[in-house]
Amino acid sequence: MSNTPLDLLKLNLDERVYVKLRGARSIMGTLQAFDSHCNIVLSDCIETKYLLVDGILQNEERESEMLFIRGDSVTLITTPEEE
Amino acid sequence: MSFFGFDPTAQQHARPQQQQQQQRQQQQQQQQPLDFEETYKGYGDYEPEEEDFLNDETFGNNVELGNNFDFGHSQQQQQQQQPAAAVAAAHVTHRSYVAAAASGTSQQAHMDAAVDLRPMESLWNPNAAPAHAGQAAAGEQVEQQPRVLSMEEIERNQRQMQMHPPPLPPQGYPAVQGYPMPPGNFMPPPGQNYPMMAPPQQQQQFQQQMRPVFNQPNYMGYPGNAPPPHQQQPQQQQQQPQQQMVPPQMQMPPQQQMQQAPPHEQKIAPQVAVPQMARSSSSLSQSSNERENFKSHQRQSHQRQPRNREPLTPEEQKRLEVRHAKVEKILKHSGLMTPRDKDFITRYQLSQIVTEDPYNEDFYFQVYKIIQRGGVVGESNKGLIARAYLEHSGHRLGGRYKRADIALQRMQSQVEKAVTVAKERPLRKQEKEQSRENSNNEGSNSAGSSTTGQSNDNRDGVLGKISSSLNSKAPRRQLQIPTSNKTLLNSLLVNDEHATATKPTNPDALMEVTESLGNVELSQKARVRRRSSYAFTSVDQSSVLSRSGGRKFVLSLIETVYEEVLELEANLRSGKPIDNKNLWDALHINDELYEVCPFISMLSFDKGVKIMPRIFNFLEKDQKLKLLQTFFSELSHLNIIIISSYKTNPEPTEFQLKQIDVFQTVFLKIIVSFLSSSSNFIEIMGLLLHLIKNNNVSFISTSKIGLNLITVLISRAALIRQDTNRNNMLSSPEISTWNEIYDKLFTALESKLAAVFPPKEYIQKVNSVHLKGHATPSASPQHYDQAYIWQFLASLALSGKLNHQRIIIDEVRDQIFGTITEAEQLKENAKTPNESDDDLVYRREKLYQDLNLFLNVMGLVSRDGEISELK
Amino acid sequence: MLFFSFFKTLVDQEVVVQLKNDIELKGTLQSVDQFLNLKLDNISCTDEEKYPHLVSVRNIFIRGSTVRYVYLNKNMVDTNLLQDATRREAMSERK
Amino acid sequence: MSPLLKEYLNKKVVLVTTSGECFIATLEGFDKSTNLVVSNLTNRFIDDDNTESNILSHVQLMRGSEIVACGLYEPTDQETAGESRYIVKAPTIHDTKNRVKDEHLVWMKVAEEKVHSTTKRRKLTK
Repeated sequence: MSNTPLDLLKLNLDERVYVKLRGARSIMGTLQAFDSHCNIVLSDCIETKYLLVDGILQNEERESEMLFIRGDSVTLITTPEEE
Repeated sequence: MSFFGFDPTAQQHARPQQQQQQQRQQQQQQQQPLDFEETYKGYGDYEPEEEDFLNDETFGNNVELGNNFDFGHSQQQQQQQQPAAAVAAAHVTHRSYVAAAASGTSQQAHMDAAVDLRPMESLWNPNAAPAHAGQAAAGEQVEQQPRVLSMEEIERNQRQMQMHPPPLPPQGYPAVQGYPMPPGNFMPPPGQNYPMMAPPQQQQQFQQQMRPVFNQPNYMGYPGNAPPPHQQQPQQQQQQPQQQMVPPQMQMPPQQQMQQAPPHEQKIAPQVAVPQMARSSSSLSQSSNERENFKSHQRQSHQRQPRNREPLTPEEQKRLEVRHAKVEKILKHSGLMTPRDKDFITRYQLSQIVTEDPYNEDFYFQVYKIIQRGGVVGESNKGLIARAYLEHSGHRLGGRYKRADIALQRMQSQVEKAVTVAKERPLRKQEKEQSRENSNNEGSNSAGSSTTGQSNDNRDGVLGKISSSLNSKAPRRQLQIPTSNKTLLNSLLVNDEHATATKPTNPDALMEVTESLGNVELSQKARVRRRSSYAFTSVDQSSVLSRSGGRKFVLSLIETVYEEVLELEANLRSGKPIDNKNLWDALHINDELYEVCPFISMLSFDKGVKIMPRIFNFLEKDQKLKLLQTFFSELSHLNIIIISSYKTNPEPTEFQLKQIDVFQTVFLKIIVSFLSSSSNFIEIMGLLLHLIKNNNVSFISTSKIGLNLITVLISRAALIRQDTNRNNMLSSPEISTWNEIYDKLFTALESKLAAVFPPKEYIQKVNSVHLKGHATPSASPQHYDQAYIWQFLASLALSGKLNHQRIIIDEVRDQIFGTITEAEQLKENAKTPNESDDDLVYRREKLYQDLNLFLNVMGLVSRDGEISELK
Repeated sequence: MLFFSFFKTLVDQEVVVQLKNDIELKGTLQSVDQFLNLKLDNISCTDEEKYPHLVSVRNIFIRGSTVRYVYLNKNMVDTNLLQDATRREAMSERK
Repeated sequence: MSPLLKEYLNKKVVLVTTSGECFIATLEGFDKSTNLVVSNLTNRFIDDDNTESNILSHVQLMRGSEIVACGLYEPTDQETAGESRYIVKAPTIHDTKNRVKDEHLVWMKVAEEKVHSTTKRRKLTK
């Protein structure tokens, strides 16, 4: 098994992943699909949008059951930290 | 990058003088917007940045932008005359690929004549033209082009050409691309120029003019001069409509037509059309003249027609019109693409269509549609693939939980069937049995002495009269076989095989089973594993995973398995031979490198569980058996057991409950169907033995999954033993071995039987999680379904002797009465109108039903708060 | 091709598209092409107060490159099949 | 290859650009990169009725990379009567760049509150 980044991503199919996006957003969800452009489909996701108001971090959360994410917004994909 | 929908006429609406001239085109245009796609598929693929290898040839290296394509107009003139159209043309700096290609071929003559690599500059750049004109081969034409011709001049030209077509190469098409380009009010930023094709307006004018000109020679019976050799390459786009336009009545031999027509249009049309076009788009008076010119041509041709044939009937007229319309449609874009362009596009399109496996490319869509259509019809190749998903796709139809039920129901019906057989027999035979008081009740737990095929007990039990039956219908030879004597056992087995040829009895298998029976006192390895199973204080996945190579390793194993399965499925579809060696290796069933078999760890992940049915499609029977043996051996390490045991995981999360559900749906079903379809008694005993030998049975029985797994095995064994079919009758060694295994199992569970019932706190926790997970509370299983426990107890009692049954009842007496009390309380509640009566009645029924499954085994039945003898 | 294939199965389903300029459009997916350009019908803007720009637009072409998210419902997706399609795509790319 | 815009040809469309502008124009042509040729380009929201003076450009090419969306303009009766187009101050649309001021600082803060966010995530994963 080769070890390109996308091969590693494949290991996490059907597993929870943490995706960072441009514009101070992150999403946690179960990886259902991806391609070489980092287009992604996640299920059972929580999107968090961070804001800095007067130096204080605030966030908005939004849940969705199935989500397609366009790859050009994605900056990082990883497994959740408790792993 | 071209824009064929572009209709610059829209800009000129406001100019009333031009309206007349453009009316017709506009109508056409609006009814049928030109679509770039129709003629130029793939053409736009050429980014402006891409190398246009003919660009330099076309424009020269250092030609200043902005002056090209001006057919003799000064810039000011242009600007005044048509500012709006100029806007559209403003971006033209690169010539289109078509034009480049065309000039590359049809203008070869020029290029040959003037070897200079910059001949095009003289062609396209009016300022440079005079200087280079002399170099150009066709000097006359080149000079003529940039000049604005008056109407008279054009007419004269046309007449001349009709009489004496000058032997000149066609330049019209390349030239059409040329387009006046003064600096408009919209200038693209440098470096972002887009080549533009001639806007439709001009194309159409061009075509309108071309048509009559095309036709005339034919109608006039023009004596075709032999065309110069370099013109003979026919331009098909033109030739075809040309021929269509010639009425069939024409008195001209078709062959002659064929020969004559192409040269005509090539010679005449382009030359005339180009200057006309340049002029007509800029000057109104000229266009109206030209329009008359056009009409007169038509008149001419109409006048001439009667000379050759009878007047057209209305029908013919109509047909002719239709044909004209068709031709017009074809002509609209004809000549814009060279054969080379077309060839390129065809090849490109073909490359898009012809992939190695189009079904592969569009896998998701194709299979999804099959599944959605309601699935698999017939044995088509696609169907085979779709079937693999159909099993799991129930949830899309909202039926995931129903599916889970199906697996459970199968197991349940197996138990019920066994119980039914058991409880019916004593009723039928009661009298006979009672008269025949069997004496071997007490001593029946000794395997050696209780090998009678038939043992029916009717006894007063702990709770009343208990009737149990362990039987097969026909009495068997009574044999006294010491279990330790393996050679005898073996020889007996051989004899047995002779007697019942159809029965697949494997002496080695039984040997193996009985051998391991000898040292059921925990193998050393098993001891280690057992101890480790006690160590699970948490459900932390990683602790299990770390002992079989780590999470990443296990995940990569699963993905390899998926790859193998996908490949095998693809082979199946394409009819290639199936070789499951790689798949089998990928499963790591025999992998002893790790403390926990990697295969067991694979089942820690949902995706590892979900792929199992598809793996089973490709395994041989002995491989399946080996897989299940490994599975039962290492049950304690199975993550799902740990998760589903109230001891190790007293507070399951919704996610974990779902995992349990998935496992039950998928894996339990595999086992049930394997056991019921292809396994024999010895194999089942072997699996049970693997379970007992290597695991802490009492721990496993605290887990719902674990308990279900045991139930599946012993209920299946009970069914086989009940089977009255002579061919399937068990040999006495088999029965004695079974009794021994059963004893081991029972010993492991004895005194811990009440522990199979989870504590109240656990039940409450599960219920609350379920409640939260379901949007509609009515659909939620508000009450922990204990049916699986009663099924287990029923199966256990079914296989046991009277003393076993006594012990069971003794140990779970509280639960029996507790269930009855609960049911009666529901009855009380039903009187208060809080909950719907139907629901309560149903739940009460359910409680009794589940409990009775167990009680029936012993000839008892509970209803309305009482336990009585089964009638 | 995976996501083109994927989106084709979503045709005629109601989806919510969030654009990178934060506009969110709900509509029926009418068609999709290889660039994942989308065409929605019967659209409504989830925040019409803030973005009245598309009030008179029912049918819209969205350039794929400007999409941030497409919100879907679970029942529109066969997740097992989709995961396998992803694996197949990865396998074919490696070859 | 993309036939998606074909139906809009020669019709009025609303255009949203990546820089956040919004126009109405007639779609004259397009290609597969969504490069568009449009005519009679006007702002989506205008402040007077003089159509001539509102026209920004008679014919214009718009690069595909600038296009966010192109919707078929089907004005309601109200709008045809000329109400909603006439808003003096046009509402703004964000651009598509998704630039967040000091995004790195935001992520730093997120990392600082890791403990907090980890517990939250654990809750989510169940």
